[in-house]
Amino acid sequence: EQSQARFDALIGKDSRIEPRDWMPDAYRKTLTRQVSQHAHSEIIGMQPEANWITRAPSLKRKSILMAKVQDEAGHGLYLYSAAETLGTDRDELNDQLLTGRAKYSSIFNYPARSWADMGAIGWLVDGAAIANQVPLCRASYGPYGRAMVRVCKEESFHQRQGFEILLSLSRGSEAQKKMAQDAVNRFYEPALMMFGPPDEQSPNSKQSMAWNIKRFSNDELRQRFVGMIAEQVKVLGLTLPDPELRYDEETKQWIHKDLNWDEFMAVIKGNGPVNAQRMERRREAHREGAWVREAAAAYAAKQVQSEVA
Amino acid sequence: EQSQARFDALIGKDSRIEPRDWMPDAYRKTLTRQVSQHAHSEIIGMQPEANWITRAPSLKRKSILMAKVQDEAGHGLYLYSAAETLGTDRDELNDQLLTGRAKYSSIFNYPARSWADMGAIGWLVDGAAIANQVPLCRASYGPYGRAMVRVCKEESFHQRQGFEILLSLSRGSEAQKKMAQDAVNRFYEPALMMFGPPDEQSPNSKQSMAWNIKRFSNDELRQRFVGMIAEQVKVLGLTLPDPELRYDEETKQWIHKDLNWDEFMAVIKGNGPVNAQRMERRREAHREGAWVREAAAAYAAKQVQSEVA
Amino acid sequence: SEDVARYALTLGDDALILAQRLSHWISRAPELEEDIALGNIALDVLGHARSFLTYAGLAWDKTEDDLAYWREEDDFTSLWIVEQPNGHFGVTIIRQLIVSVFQHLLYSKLTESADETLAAICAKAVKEVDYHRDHAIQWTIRLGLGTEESAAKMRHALEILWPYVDEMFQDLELHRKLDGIAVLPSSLREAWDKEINAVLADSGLEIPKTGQAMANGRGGEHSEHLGFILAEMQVLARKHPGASW
Amino acid sequence: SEDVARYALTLGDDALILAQRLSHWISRAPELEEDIALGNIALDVLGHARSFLTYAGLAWDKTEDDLAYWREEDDFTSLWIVEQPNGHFGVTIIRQLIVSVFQHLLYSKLTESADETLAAICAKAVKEVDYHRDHAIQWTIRLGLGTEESAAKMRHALEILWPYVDEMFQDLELHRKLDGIAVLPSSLREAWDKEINAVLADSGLEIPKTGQAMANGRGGEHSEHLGFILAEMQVLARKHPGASW
Repeated sequence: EQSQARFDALIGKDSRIEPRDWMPDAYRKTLTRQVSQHAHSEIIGMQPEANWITRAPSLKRKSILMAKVQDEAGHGLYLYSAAETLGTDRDELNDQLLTGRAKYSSIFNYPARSWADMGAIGWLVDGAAIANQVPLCRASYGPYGRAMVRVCKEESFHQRQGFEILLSLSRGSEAQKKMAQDAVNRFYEPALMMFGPPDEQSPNSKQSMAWNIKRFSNDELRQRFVGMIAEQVKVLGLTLPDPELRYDEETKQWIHKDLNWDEFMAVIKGNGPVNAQRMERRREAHREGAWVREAAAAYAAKQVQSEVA
Repeated sequence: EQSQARFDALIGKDSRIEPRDWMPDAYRKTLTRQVSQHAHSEIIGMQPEANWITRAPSLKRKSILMAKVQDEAGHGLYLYSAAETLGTDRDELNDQLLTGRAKYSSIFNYPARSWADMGAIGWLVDGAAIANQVPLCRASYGPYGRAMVRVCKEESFHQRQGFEILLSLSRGSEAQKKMAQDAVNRFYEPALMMFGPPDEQSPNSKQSMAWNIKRFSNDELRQRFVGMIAEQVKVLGLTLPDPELRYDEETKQWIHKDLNWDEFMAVIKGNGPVNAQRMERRREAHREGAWVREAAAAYAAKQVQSEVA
Repeated sequence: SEDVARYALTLGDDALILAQRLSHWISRAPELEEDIALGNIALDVLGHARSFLTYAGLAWDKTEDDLAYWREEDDFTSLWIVEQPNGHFGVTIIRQLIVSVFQHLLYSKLTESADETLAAICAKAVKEVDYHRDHAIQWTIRLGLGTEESAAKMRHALEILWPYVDEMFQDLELHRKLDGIAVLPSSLREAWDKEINAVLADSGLEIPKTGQAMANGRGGEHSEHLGFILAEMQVLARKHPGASW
Repeated sequence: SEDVARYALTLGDDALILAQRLSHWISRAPELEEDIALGNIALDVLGHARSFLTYAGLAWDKTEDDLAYWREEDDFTSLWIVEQPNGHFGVTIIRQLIVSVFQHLLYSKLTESADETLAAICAKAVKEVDYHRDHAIQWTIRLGLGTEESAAKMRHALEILWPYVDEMFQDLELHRKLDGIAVLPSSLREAWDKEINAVLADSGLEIPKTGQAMANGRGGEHSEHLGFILAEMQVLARKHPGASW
């Protein structure tokens, strides 16, 4: 009772909850799910980009791309650490991913078909992620908020790099420009869906907002993002695949085309283009690496023994 | 005593020894070694060509190359069967190869670096093999001689295909012609060494000739081969990398440059460019295939059981 | 007509990519007999690819090699199932099971196509595919019933490949336009399911509970594998534009 | 001078091909920490490649990308050891052990090169390679002493990679001409042997009894692997000649 009151008070004055603080089970559970899903997304999100590292068309781009994928692995690590402070350890979280009990961002279930996708993923996918994540820097759970600060800093760097890739392509040859436009066409709608279903269909959001985890609704965040890319796409000299897109002065809202939520649900359920491939890659790495992890553990155990002896 | 006499008589009238016939241990041993080495060479010899199947520059060439490599696997099979009639089973022969106790033709320890190598291997390597093998069709051991008849027929087909590859290249662009010449340059000397050391350094040859296994000496066979390719290279519009090469009217002998027998010995000892790679590929296929062979054996055993029951 | 060519192209692309995948086994198989068997199958399938592509090329004045070596990834129309990596031997066998049972049904029907060339190509091909199908079935049974390890590997193979099954049976506008010439893929599903179910039952295996990938290879939207396959397949030809070999 | 450029090219090519190999681990490592570690190493090594290639290119008015993407296989000068496949994690670790101990000795000496640019590149690189070396050594010990299985895998890794050791230490005319600028590879052998022997002893491993491959990567005669590596690395750049990225 007293604990709950103290928790409510902290939330009430928009203070931070720390690992040692009491928190309601539902809060812990919600956060564990959200933070670990976020971590999983970073890890699975390495794959579409890793797909182009060996084929990057210049050494500079190769280097930038490698650094970016590294950063994502790093984000995965911070976020798993943040999730662990909530009482679930990393092996269990990893197991949830590998067995399909945990989700990750459905955008990564689309294939990276061309080099331009490295641009579109940076600009649109990281862009959407940032729009989602900047408010999370103020999330009520301390370790999560602090991890997000670090993540957001790097993500905005990544977004700019993605933008630059697209800019170089759109200023390049006809073939390059076509490649860029095609990538934007493919990632636009999935990126808009990254904010989740429309508010009226998003029942969990309210509780998360009450707990100061979520600060803005799905549609609010989507609005901000659409507004931002609608401006940036002009600089790129490309177009968004949305003839209906316009700013409505009356409602002060961006009007965009209807999004294909059936596809979204299908992808979440495992029927996206590369869900199976992404999961199998993760499982394969885990399976093939088992002997290495076992050996490292055995060696560590022997070291401890010999120190004791 | 009587058996030996009968064997000697058969050899004496140049008849065939068959598996059921008595034969001296040394004859059996020599033949087992020779036939199985020959089989191993077919198997290892698949690798340099398999290296280019996925990259063959036209579908027709890809098809011909695949068929050729298939044929080599087939030759391996006949030859293992012939060797088995001498009393050593295939698993043991395979084990000899994988553990390095058995040798294979050292030519296959040179890498196939370019598409033109598919031509040079066909023309020079298969050409040398044929020169070696045609007399073996009359080898005193029946199953070996008969296997060689079949092998030689297909090999001469392969040699012509190799010649055609080089001809197309030498009539092609400058880059293609250069590729062809480079391949011939690299394979000429190793091909000449396929006949083995000069006669005065080849102590085993005498016994093999007495047994009607070998019909011509190493140098005799080398002479024939050099004479043949010296003519054919003109049709190709290429040159052999041997400025000393000429036919000496007085001795009726082809004079060729000194061959690098130090390199030959080094390659035989395992220090050629790709000995390690060739062996590891074979071992890897064996290792990775173990579960398949075990499952097939287990299934076969269950079938037998259920038939008995 | 150009539609027939586009249809032949889809059949040719499936065969070409599958042959490319299969040919990688040559010199790497679990036993020598399988080097030969998989190589023969690859060679047959490459032969089918060549026939289909040659026929397709007539409509655009292109050779089989123009089509194989000089198209870009999004011009290829192969199904995702044939693009999937070889994996271990069991994965290759399950891929062969899925594809060769499909091709056997398809080519059988196409022998009655109103397009005589297609009918003739398929009349020849179907006999070979019948052997491929038998090869895959026999190995599926052997590995499904062999050892615990082999059964586990086969279950795993089914799981990773099953998501690419539905794509094979998708009807396209192209199929509908070619009434009497093409076969509607969906019309093969029932027979395919029946045959696969029977083989899996005989093998102690089951249809896995996986999702289905949104695959659209026919529309030029490919798995992430195809780019790598083509890079390797085309590298030499493309270094020598216009060359004869 | 052109000789210095040719020397820098050899160092750059080794690093470039090694980075290409290592980068394939990213998203496939045995644990997340190793995705990061191997990725960092790959990134460092790619950085070294870029410095060496940029410097080499000055002599021929070429950029790093001209050299990386537009040379043919026989213009590359990489050693066979860096071209060897990643294999399992233990193979990659042993390859790293062999190469990073070598590079550490080499770059250390090159910090005193009379060529100031080379000295400066190496002064930066050697610090990073020191970490790569430590990473490889720690894993060699851990896997050598870990489990029976890991020890067996490490012995196997040593066996398949050892044939490419001697090539690293071959002195070329080029090295001799660049007295005071280049390091004679043979001069590093003793220190390398000593260090490797010590690591293997600490790991319960031994130098395997294998032959030495007649490798001549410096002369443009490469292992059969390089063609595949380059096909993949160069495919996109070559589809767009003259493009900026």
